[in-house]
Amino acid sequence: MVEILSSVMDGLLIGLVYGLAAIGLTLIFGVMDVVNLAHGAIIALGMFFLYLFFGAGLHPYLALLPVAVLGFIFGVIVYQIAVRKIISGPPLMSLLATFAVSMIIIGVGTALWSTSPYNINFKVTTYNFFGYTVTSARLVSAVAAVLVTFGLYYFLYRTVLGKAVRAVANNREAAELMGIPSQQILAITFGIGTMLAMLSGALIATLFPFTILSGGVYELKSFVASVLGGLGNPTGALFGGIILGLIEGSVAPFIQVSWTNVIEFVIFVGILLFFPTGLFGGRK
Amino acid sequence: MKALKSPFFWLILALTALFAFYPRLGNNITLRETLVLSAVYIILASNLNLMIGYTGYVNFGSIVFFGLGGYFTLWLVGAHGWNVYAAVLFAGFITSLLAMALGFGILRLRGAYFALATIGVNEAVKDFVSNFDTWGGSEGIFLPFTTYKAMGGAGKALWTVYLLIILVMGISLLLSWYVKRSKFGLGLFAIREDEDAAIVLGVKAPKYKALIYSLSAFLPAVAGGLYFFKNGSVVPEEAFNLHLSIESIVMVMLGGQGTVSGPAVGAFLYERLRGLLLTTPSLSNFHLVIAGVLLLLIILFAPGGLMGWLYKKWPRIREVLE
Amino acid sequence: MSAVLELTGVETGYGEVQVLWGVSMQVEQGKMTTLVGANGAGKTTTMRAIMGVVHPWKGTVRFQGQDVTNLSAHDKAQLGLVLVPEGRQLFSDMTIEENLAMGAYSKRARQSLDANLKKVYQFFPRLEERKKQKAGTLSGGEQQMLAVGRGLMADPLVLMIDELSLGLAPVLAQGLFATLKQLKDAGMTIFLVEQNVYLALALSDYAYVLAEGRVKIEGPSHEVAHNDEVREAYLGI
Amino acid sequence: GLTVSKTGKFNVESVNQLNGIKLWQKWVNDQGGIAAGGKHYKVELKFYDDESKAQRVQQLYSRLISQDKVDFLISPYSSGLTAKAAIISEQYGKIMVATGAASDSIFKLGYENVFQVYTPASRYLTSTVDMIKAADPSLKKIAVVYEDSKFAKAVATAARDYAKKLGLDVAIFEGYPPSTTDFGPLINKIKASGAGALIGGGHYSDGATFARQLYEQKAPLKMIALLVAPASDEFAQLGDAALGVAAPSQWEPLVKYTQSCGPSPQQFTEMYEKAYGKEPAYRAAGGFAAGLILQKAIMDAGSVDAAKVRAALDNLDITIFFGKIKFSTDPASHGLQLGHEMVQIQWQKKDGKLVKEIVWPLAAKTAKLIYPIH
Amino acid sequence: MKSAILEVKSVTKAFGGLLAVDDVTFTMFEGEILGLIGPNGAGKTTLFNVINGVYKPTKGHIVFAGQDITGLPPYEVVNKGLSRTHQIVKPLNEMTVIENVVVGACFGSENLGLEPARRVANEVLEFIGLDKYKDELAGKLNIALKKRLEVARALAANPKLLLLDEVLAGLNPTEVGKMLDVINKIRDRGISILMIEHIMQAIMSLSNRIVVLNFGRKLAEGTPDEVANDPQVIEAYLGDPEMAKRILEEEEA
Ligand SMILES: Nc1ncnc2c1ncn2[C@@H]1O[C@H](COP(=O)(O)OP(=O)(O)OP(=O)(O)O)[C@@H](O)[C@H]1O
Ligand SMILES: Nc1ncnc2c1ncn2[C@@H]1O[C@H](COP(=O)(O)OP(=O)(O)OP(=O)(O)O)[C@@H](O)[C@H]1O
Ligand SMILES: [Mg+2]
Ligand SMILES: [Mg+2]
Repeated sequence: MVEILSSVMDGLLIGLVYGLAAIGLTLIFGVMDVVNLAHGAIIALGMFFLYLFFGAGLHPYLALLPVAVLGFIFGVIVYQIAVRKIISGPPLMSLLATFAVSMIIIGVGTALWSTSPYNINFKVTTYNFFGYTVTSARLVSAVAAVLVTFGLYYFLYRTVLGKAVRAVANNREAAELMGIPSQQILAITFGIGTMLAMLSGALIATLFPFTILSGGVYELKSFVASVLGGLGNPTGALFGGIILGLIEGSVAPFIQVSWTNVIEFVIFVGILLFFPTGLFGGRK
Repeated sequence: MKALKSPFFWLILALTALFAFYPRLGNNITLRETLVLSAVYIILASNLNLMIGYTGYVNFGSIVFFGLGGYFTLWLVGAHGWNVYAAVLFAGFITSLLAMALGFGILRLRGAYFALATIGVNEAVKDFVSNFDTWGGSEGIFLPFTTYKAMGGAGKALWTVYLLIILVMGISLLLSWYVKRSKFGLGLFAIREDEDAAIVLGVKAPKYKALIYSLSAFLPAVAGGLYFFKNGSVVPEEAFNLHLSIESIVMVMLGGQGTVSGPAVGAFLYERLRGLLLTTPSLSNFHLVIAGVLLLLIILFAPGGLMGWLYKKWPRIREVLE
Repeated sequence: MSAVLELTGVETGYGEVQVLWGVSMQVEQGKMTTLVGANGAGKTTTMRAIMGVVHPWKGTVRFQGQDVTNLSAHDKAQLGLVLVPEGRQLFSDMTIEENLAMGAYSKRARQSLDANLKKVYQFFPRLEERKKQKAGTLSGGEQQMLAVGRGLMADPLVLMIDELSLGLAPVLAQGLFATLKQLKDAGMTIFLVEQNVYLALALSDYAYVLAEGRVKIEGPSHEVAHNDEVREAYLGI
Repeated sequence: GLTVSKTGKFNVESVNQLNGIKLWQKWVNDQGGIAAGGKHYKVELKFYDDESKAQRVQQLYSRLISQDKVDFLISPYSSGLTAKAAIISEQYGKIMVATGAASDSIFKLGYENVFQVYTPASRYLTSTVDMIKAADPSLKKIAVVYEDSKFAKAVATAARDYAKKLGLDVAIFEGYPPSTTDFGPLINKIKASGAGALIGGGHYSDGATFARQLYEQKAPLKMIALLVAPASDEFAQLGDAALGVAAPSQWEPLVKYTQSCGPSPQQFTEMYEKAYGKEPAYRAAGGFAAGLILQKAIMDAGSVDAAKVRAALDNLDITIFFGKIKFSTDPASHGLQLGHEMVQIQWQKKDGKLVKEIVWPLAAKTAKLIYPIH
Repeated sequence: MKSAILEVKSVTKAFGGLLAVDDVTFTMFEGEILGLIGPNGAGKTTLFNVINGVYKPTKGHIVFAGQDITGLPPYEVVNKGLSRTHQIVKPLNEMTVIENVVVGACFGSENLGLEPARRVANEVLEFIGLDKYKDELAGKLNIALKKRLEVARALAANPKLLLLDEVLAGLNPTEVGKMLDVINKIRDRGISILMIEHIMQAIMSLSNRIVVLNFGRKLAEGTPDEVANDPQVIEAYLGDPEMAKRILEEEEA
């Protein structure tokens, strides 16, 4: 029993982090219809940025702050260089552009850090609740994921700037006509999306070792989570992440762990067949 | 036959013949191995284009067909002693059938949902195969060397397989070309432009989509069978390599989606570019970066893909090539 | 009389196709000006060129005496130059309420948001009834109401409307014109593209007739309305 | 000639291996090359980056053979890539010395020109089981958890069968996907199973992660032995999580083999340290050994003729710094390594610092096995 | 009286709690032009969507040429000879005008092959007056031309019944005149027409009969004269159609 509960709890905690990773993706998709193929690379970059600040002597949690700032700036730069020009071009061009960005990030990352694993070695405390062991790092990252998500939700649905982001998402030209500087908003959105991806990368780096290629797995999970939650729907993405985590956690005790992925993806495709725009409704 | 009057039809035949005989002239193995990779990429990109370019459905997981083709083939050859010709054909048909069944389900999804669902399919199949002991699970299937001996030795077998792959490449191009000019193709284009409008105009969208999905699975599956037969083994990571799926999309877009020759040109150039960067010692440390930057430049300055750019510049070319 | 909006020799088009050939117009402060012309004459393009959604290749656009030719659309909106575009262009995934709120995005409009909202709901009670409905699911006419309402929320100095009565029930179209007249009487400058030529000319002060990207005829509306040449050649009345 | 995974998932291992090969090249050439049949052959190396990708391997090996005209091949890193390269080498009758490829099955496909340096997977963890059994005869239950890849699965399967034969209860036998970073669910299962020892693992990243999480989650295990990861020096970065973790290793700098040719283990280690500024890992040693074996065979054959060298390799039965080397000549498993044996290492604390100690076989040990580890 | 071509039987369509179409019943006869009018949001377009199968009705039946077609998907409905246009035009943007029409012909009631479809398309384009634009990309046309393209595509399917949803909206008076001619010519070919329109002069002069919807329900049905003089219809929909004339005359006076 404890074993099952432990598994489910673990799943929930890690699911929140998947959710956070997915939010950056879903935001960028929702607002600009860009399937960001550099998402994984950016997550990995977040891991390495944290590593750099950590190496410079900052506590990992303190280092999240400069990582976030860097992430935002990096996102804006990527937008200006690679995405801005093609965003109103033929659909799917953004796929290519972000794929190219991904290649560049991974190429540079490989040159700098090779593809060998790194990890953030800091003191984590282990807590024990009735036989369930959990580390402080997992708790912190889960809580951070929730906070960031609700912060973003508040931003999007309650602030004027946030609503403007959604307006631009809906109809760029009309937004322009209403006085909304759409290019600026798009750059900000890409910045925020990138920042969230980097933050999730940084949090993951406090849990697991990583290489410059590690982003791939989380990119995949992000795709799944954001689709489950409904593309373009940030809270949906968080729940999508939780669902993923819970699936992983709750089937593990009963079957071979290597089957969890099969089950995960089958459930994913299955859910889509019944809810073609995700469980919580998203953009078409 | 009207086809015989089209210059493009002859162009495809000539190109295929060139691919087939060029390396033979000098018995040049390196060239053959390079071209075989190009040909496989051309097959993947061309068939993917049937979905992306013609129908407007972005299949992110197209590689699943390639992988299944490889698995069916090696399983039939290895465990059941089939000859490779029969095995690849069977692999093609069964994969097409599976695609058809799957298509009726997931093709109800639109846009990015479809795209991401196909990733799900690919990953689900990959993870399933990794656990499927009949197919060797994560260890995959390895062919005994005697299989090649039965085909007159590895050297001969590899040449034969090469020619077959080139043949499949030629058929892929012809298929693209033929579909584009058919009523079926017209229906697909209508779906691409506006599926709701197409349905109201009488296009049986669900049937058409499932058909093209299934069709776009056939030749990649055959190619997968041949390719992995040539490799002598198939393991899940290589067979269902999502990255290759995404690269295939890049090739299609690079060359120009929706055109007949674009994906092939894109695939060829992409492979050559990557290959060149890899084997040039001074560049090889930065090959990813260089490839990325080049790709980005092309996207930013020739957004319709290379063929799109050419057609715009010299519209006459379009008449010949499409 | 001062021209609050002035076009001089504007030329533009799409890609390589030129649509406007040296269009010059003046919109007078506090008046209702109408732009009419055959389909494809370039009316929408004129509006888009004024806003900067398509960039003028040649010529200038002046707003309140200032050269705004090269400002972006959102800058112009902030200045009080507001376009209700052809084809509505709503934020289809957002609710009516949110669409209206976005109308008031510009700094000048934000201050009078509440008052304007009340006014809009007064003109279009249907919008208030459905304020939580997503804009994308509204009927054609409801969408048109929302588009006009959203334009009004922007607290415009010059309100430009492309195809005001498109797809509206007659009773509603009449009502909208009456609304515009009220707004004009309250001091708003209005620049209108309209196919219901009869009604538009009846209510407006000044009119331009566009044909093949050139201004063919201009003058006080009632004169234009009674110009036989115009009636036959461009208006089909 | 060979390909190297300079990028991609195998890059660390593969570059290590390349370093060993390069060192061998320098070593031979400093001696004036390979002396065979009265001639001295200088060694020239030609290699390309295969990106750890199978698509590239065949292309590049064909290029090595037909364009660069290399005489002998060394395999890429990993069994998977080696299998692809083997078809090409076989097709052209080129000899390929396979290092970094421990799979058994490649050598059961009927190849005639491929020779294995490493101890094959089937004998990787069997001595670990012996070691555990010797340390704690009362232990009943063990867990076998491995990376779901060709190599690790083969190793784990062989270890399970062996453990069962010794009367142990294998409470868990499970694979995890190669990209796994979260071992939580597995660790929960291990805890619940009541297993006292864990053997398994796969490659470096997953193994290191696994060890760290076992530590963080306080898994009540008396012994942990993982493939590959603990054998690397980077493993020390795990800090306390590394403590007590054991691993089978193909080779360690401290081994004491009496070589019949080539450098001694100490000489090799010194050479390597001088060239690269760090201790050689076993992959580097494997790389060097591959070169050395080839060299020995060429010398025995007295020529670079492929058929003669092949015969020389078939007859080889030597001990070098890397250990004993002897290849199977049975047509059903031709080229399989029969001679070489694994050593077991364990991470221990010495003067407050983490060090690798050899704990098995007893004859070769540098320290006593710590058991239980917690 | 001729036989019925379309029977709408107690059709209801609900979106959540909203009854967009509420228990509407009427019959139209072969060769007839039936006008469908009503305030914005009355449910006219929704009714079209139910008739041609885009939506399944919540209740009720659609009978076309004696066959119950309730719930058939749109492509089956076209095959039976019932075509429509869209209020918000849906051109296949990246295809040329003629290709758009060929699609209509190919997949219409006769299920033609490419070559015959091309002949039909050419003929229809000429009939509608779009032949000049036949090689333009459909996305580049202006509204008037796009509306004609909608009609051309629908017509190319060789329908027995044509549903026209505000094909006159956005057209200037000259264009309206031309389109009216086209519609009359279509009727002369023996095709029945059900049309939604807000331009009163047009619909009053074209229609044999008119059905009026309001809030999803049928408000009135009758000849144009009957409907135009129905006080309920005037109140809900027509207002004062002579207003413009009056204002202009006032000014002159
Ligand atoms: N996005 C576009 N790309 C290319 N050509 C265009 C585009 N938009 C409009 N055009 C062309 O420009 C010309 C003028 O169009 P515009 O929309 O300005 O006319 P309009 O007077 O508003 O017509 P309507 O009364 O139909 O709205 C037309 O010939 C049209 O085909
Ligand atoms: N998909 C939908 N979801 C929810 N409500 C809808 C949907 N489609 C239409 N409606 C609502 O149903 C009602 C009828 O819409 P419909 O489009 O049929 O009106 P209409 O009579 O065609 O009006 P118009 O003349 O303005 O085009 C409207 O109030 C509209 O908001
Ligand atoms: Mg217009
Ligand atoms: Mg309508």
